[in-house]
Amino acid sequence: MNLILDTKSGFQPEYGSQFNQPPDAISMAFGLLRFALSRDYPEARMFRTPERLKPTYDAVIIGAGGHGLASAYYLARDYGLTHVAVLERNYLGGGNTGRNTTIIRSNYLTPEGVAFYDESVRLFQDLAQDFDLNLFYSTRGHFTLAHTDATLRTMRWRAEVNKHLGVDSELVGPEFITRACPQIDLTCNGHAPILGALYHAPGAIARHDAVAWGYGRGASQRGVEIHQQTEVTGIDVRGGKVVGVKTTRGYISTSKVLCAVAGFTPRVLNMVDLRSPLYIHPLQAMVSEPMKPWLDPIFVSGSLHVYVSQSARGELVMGASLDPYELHSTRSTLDFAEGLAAHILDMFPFLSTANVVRQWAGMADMTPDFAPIMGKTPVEGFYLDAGWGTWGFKATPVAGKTMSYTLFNDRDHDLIKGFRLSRFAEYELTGEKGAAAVGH
Amino acid sequence: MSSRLPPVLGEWIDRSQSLTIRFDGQRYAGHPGDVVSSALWAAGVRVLGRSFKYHRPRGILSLANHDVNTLMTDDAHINLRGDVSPLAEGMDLRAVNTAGGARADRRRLFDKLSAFMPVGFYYKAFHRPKALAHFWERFFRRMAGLGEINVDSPRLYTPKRYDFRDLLVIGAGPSGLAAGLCAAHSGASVLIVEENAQAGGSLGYARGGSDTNHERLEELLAQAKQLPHLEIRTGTCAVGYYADHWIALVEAQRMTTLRARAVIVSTGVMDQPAVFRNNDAPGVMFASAAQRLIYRYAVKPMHRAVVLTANSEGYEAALDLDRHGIGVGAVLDLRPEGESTDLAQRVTSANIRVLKGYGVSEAIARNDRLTGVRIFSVDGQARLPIPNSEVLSCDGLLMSVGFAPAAALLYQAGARMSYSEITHQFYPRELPKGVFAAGRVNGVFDLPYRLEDGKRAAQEAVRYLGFSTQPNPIVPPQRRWPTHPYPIFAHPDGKNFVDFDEDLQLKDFANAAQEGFDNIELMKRYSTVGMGPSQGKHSNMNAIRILANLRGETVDKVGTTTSRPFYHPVALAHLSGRGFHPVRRTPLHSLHAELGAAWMPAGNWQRPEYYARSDQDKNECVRGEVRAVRESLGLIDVGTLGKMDLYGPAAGEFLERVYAGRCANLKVGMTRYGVMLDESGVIIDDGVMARLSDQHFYFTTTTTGSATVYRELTRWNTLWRMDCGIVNLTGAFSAMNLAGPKARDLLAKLTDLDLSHASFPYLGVREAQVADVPCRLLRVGFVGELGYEIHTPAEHAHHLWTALMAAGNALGIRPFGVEAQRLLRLEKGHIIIGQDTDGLTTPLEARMEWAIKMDKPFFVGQRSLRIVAPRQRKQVLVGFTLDKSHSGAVPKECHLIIRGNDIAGRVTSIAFSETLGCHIGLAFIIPELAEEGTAFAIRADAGKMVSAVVAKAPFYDPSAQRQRDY
Amino acid sequence: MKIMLCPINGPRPVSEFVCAGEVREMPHPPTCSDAQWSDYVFNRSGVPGIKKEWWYHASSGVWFIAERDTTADRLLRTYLLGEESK
Amino acid sequence: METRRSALHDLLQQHNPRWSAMNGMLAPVSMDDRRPTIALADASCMHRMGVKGSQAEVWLHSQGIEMLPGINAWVRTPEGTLVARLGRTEFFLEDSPSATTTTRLRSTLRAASGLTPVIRQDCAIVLSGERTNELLTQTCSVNFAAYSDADRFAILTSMVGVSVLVIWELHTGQRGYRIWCDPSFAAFLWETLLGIAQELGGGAVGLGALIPEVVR
Repeated sequence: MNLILDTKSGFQPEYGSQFNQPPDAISMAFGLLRFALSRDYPEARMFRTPERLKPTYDAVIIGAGGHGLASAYYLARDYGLTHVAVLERNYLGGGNTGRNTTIIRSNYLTPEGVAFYDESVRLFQDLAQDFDLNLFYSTRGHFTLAHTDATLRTMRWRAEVNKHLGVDSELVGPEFITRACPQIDLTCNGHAPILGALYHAPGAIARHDAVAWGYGRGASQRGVEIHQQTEVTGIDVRGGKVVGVKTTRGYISTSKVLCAVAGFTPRVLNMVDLRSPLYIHPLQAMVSEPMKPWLDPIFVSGSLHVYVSQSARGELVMGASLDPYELHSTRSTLDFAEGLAAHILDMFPFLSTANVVRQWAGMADMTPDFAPIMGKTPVEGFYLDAGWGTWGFKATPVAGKTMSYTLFNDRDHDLIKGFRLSRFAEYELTGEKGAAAVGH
Repeated sequence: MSSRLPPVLGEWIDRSQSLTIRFDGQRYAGHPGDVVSSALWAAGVRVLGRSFKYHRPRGILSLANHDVNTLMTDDAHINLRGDVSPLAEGMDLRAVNTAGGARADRRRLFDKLSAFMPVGFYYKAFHRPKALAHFWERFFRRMAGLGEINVDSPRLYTPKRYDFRDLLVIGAGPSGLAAGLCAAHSGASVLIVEENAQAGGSLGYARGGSDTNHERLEELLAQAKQLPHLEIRTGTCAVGYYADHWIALVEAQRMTTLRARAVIVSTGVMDQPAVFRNNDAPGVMFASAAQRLIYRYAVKPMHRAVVLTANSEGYEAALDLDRHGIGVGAVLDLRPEGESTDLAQRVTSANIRVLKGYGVSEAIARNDRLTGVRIFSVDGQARLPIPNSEVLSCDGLLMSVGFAPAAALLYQAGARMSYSEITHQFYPRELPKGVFAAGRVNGVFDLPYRLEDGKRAAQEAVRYLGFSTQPNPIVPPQRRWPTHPYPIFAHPDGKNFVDFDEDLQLKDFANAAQEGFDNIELMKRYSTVGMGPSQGKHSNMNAIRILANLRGETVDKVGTTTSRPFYHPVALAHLSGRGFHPVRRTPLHSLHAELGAAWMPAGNWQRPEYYARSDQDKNECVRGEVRAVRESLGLIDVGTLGKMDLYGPAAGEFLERVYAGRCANLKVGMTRYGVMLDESGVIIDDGVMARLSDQHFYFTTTTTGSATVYRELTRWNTLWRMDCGIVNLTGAFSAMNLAGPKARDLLAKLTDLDLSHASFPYLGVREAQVADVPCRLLRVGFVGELGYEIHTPAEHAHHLWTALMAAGNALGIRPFGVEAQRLLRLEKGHIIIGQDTDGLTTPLEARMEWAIKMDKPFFVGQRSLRIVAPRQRKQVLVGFTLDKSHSGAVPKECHLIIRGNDIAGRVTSIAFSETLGCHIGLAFIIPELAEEGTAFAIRADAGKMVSAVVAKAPFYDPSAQRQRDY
Repeated sequence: MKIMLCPINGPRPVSEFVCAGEVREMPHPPTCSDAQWSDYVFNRSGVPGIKKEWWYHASSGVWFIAERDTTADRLLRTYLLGEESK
Repeated sequence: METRRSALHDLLQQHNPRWSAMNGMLAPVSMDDRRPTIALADASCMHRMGVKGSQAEVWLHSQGIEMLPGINAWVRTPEGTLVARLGRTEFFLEDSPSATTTTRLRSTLRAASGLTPVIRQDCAIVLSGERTNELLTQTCSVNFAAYSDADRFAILTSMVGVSVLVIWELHTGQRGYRIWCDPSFAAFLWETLLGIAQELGGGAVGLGALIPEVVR
């Protein structure tokens, strides 16, 4: 059998011209034309795969998920710090970056949260252009449904804080909801009538994988090394300072380490003898077969433990609340699918024959106050980007921005001061918990 | 012209009846027992659907739900699978995702544009200029998706059930049946599930031109009937394996969740396609699909066939065709050495031309139908296309070039699978406890061996289950490997499909790898291979081979993607079943209904918000209820409150630890308010504790807190082992609050208890008969009037309420609901946990220092309060009023307090008090503004600023005279 | 569904239970430092491994201790508090 | 004048049963004579009580309850009172229509160290008929079919999301189940079970149809 494709060329790191193209109108047409015209496939490798680790780097980022790659990207782009290695135990974007339900919003409850996520939403706007990669960023509008007057009060609270900080967010009544989605059963099958909702017009979805690839490509282009299948086995700390990282592919000396590994954070913290309030629970999701688009907005219901949106492929992407106990694996459970299905049908009874094709899970690193833990730590040179629970994807750009700043300047970025690790010992928790029944 | 064959031995169709359906508007006939695809194929329809991306015509490929070429929709189903959906009278089906039907789809021109749409093309464009991005987004959204929803289709409730067996056998093919029979003999209860309408698997359709397999199947089924412990459930698919042998079985009408003690997976294998140009042309199908058409549905798959094969199965299929009068132009055997078994002889003696070492370089189609195949000699270095190579004319091509195990459930169960470079197939290398594999999924192919392997698995299973002690048998290894290592032939003109769901061609994989997506998981995500509705059943194996080839690595090294539920898609209605939503009712529910209660949810309870009156709107009703309480008499059902008995010598000491206030010194016959904290010092609950005797306390919790408080208290006591016992009486006790100046007058009519202030003072508690039923009376003043909270066993509540209302009639008694109570308590400045506090509120911020006794040795939350006590409060809870003359926008709960440009707090409660003639409320506010008399601004709806003044709570009867010394 | 073993009521689907998290030793409030106390209140040993957890069988009100491998979700044993040795 | 009222009283009205006063409660003793494939009856009218704690067993002995069941099991006293042990140290007693044990015990029970009275207000449902197991497999994850008729287990589990206590015994030759639940969940449990039972050809019956004793 010698009828095998010749793909040698595919393995040389060569960079296509499209990277330095100006963002002009013809480029779209060209973008497709070049595929038809050129005999050989014109695309270059998105990220290089360096043969071996260098003995030393200016900074090491643990975790090639969205946050790690975004941090690497901004370190290189904004601070010119390119002698950086991103270490990934498995493959790029294979963790929660590729498992989440891609919801993007900024209608949080606390001023810290709102300011932070609002910056993220702002950054998302230009990402596709920065990357020259279509992220399928799609502004759909986001409804958080209120089935009780208590929830309604919380929704008003969020709306008022949001508006005060200039975030487009308002409390709306049932009729508004029906206009946005005539198909919804406002009584939720009689047992959880919808009294109103918090409406967040900028609420959006995007192609999660592409976000990681875009950051990865951007970082890689600028010289950052992404090492996949490279697991960190230890962190070398001397005199309270980071001096190196032990990996399955050898030792690296470095004075700065950024930990962006979501569900694996406690294991890494253990390597530097840090304790944290993080606890790991699985978060499950499932997806339907593609169907013709009908569901424009994103819906979240805390009482029904449901969130649902329709992807660009036409699939319904559905999720619920966290699993009820600690587990460090991504197994699926049937009771999750059963419960979620019942609640989806309470909202959309006509979906009875809609098929679920696949369910999956991620490991969510939760905090007691439902806010992340970011910034410097008691270990000099060890920077933490964790506590992303169920809301990490939407923070990808701003986490990259603020963590790159924090790592480069060895100073917590203003936007993340409220998320410092020490806030728990200081009894200075942020109050997101009040808002997040289902925190997506 | 119908391609229905004369009656075939063992056919599934019932020729005595005929059914009519419509497909894309055309009428067609079929029989009960047909699936949609078989009926349409019999009627000569060759284009059953259009492909997802390029809208290419598609016909039958697997006829086994291993592809979605035949995806259809009607008003009841969004994505119905023609290959496995039983024909039903009156079906009105349309091919999904077409403009004008499968045959005439106007979007078929997309096929011509395919050069512009390589793998991941949508990432490469349509995002610039930014202005146009939204247009393209909407365009793609329109193009996306398959079937259409019908908003009018009803919610389906299905009778989901649990089931239990010693042993579950998945798949009723030869090995599964052999396994089930063998295991059932041991006395174990055995269930065999089969996703097809009838048992037998390949025994039924892979006959190699003879009837012996069919006869063997009949035997096995006959034996099965004899075994009481053995059940065979057809039309039932095991779609997911979950922890502890918990398996989801999906039938037409319901899902069964089965708990087995052991599982045998005998799910067989799935035919895998050869990859060559136009391998998706209607008429190109798996050999097994053609055999299913013949033996299940008596349908002629084609009129003249060519067989492309690399195994005995292909030769058998050729003989099956030949036997039913279908001309076989040639058998193309990819193996240079050809077939070694006597099948070769049988095929040649049937005058079928056999070409060893030959393959198909491209399929040729005209008018969406296969007309011939271009063949070539696969050995040598030749690159396609090979000039003037031979074309064999045919209207059907059978592919039998190899198999992939249907191992999804094994993967989900945690089996370790390895790829064998000998068999060129993944096989279970290591199985989890209680899980066994048998037959072709286990890499065993020759029929006698498969039957043996079934028995072997059964014996291992019953041994594991403890029904037998015989040592596990050894099955002699067989020597036949029907799977071709690389049935993939690059053609420069492409259109050689690997994933039929997603329209992925061979070059797409090379391109994805070239872009760096050369890890199987990355390739899956970038190319979307295996992510279509058939979840890679026909595409993953080839995708892995291609990637291994590109990387120059072994298939084993490349590995597989994770297999997740579901094996076949499951309808939401099957998953949800009946969807139980437990709700609670107080024993007074029907009485409230009769009184016109407007209901509001409180946790899983329903409570009267107020009692509607035909002549009044809500506000009037509420005001009326308030007035009744203030001026004469009101009665409210507070039975949803948590209620606990606490007995024992250590009861008082126990409460000291769980409440922040003092408890142990509470006098018998008295009550006291208590607040409960969590370990971080945050308020989690409050209630009233009453001491009924030295060793007996009775206390209440919030409605929503009852279950969690009881749970947490019992946990504490499990830990502390104090000499006391807690009983949760929340449902067992009813409670109603009789409040108002005339409360005592009414009560006096119904009880002999001395109600005089002297003998039953404010905050007292008494046990007495009221209206002839035993009651606990708590003289509390939550609503600020003379009041008695009367608690009685649930079964007496109906009688008691009725008696109170009857006796109260003359005194102007009126039932009042939650809304009135909220106002009444607000006038008294009482907080509601969860409304006037949030997830981080300490009693210090709530200004409840009076309710916590820091000098106690210990209470839950105390140590944390010590830490935060010295600190400056961020916010404190204060009362406030609006000017009596205030008109216009009225702030609502959770509107913000604004100072300058900053948030300085928020309103937690607000209402208009008729009694006081102004709006009153509670708010969290920064300490700088907390001083009594300080004016501050609230931002109401539409940004209207409203000024308010910090005022002292309680607003009404501050000295509590009305409730105290009445 | 996952099976949890109640020492009193036997094996039941995990949905009948409530998990109240890891068993943690409370430091002595009067003598411990603020840091020790806040560590007890907020911090968790989030690292996977075999953990002792509080579990509650809701239908019967039984509290018990489960030793569970939080990586494989494998149950090692369950017992009533104080009956570990039995 | 009956001061007790079943949590199912209003739901039973629609079956217009023949009410008859039992233990101060109106009980639906008969409805119609048909014997459905699954029969549900309200048995809340019986007197019941509970006691728990380390001394509960001793106390019951002292009150003349000789033979006590093992953990999560039950017995019937000679006078017909059902005695179930819930877990190790909690006891649930329910009188048969004729017995008066619980009335007597309630009057003498005083809380003490290790002795905690438990006020029981459960709703009691009796379930019988040849298709009963089909109803149970749709509503409860416990495999009741795996137990023999002779087993005297008392099972605390969840049925359609409601916490219940379940036992079974032979009623007129056929296995009948008794289900107790918190009265606030009674209406939901009854309506759900009855709804499914009706799909399976079952329905509500008078208590007398399942426990003839009550009509004697």
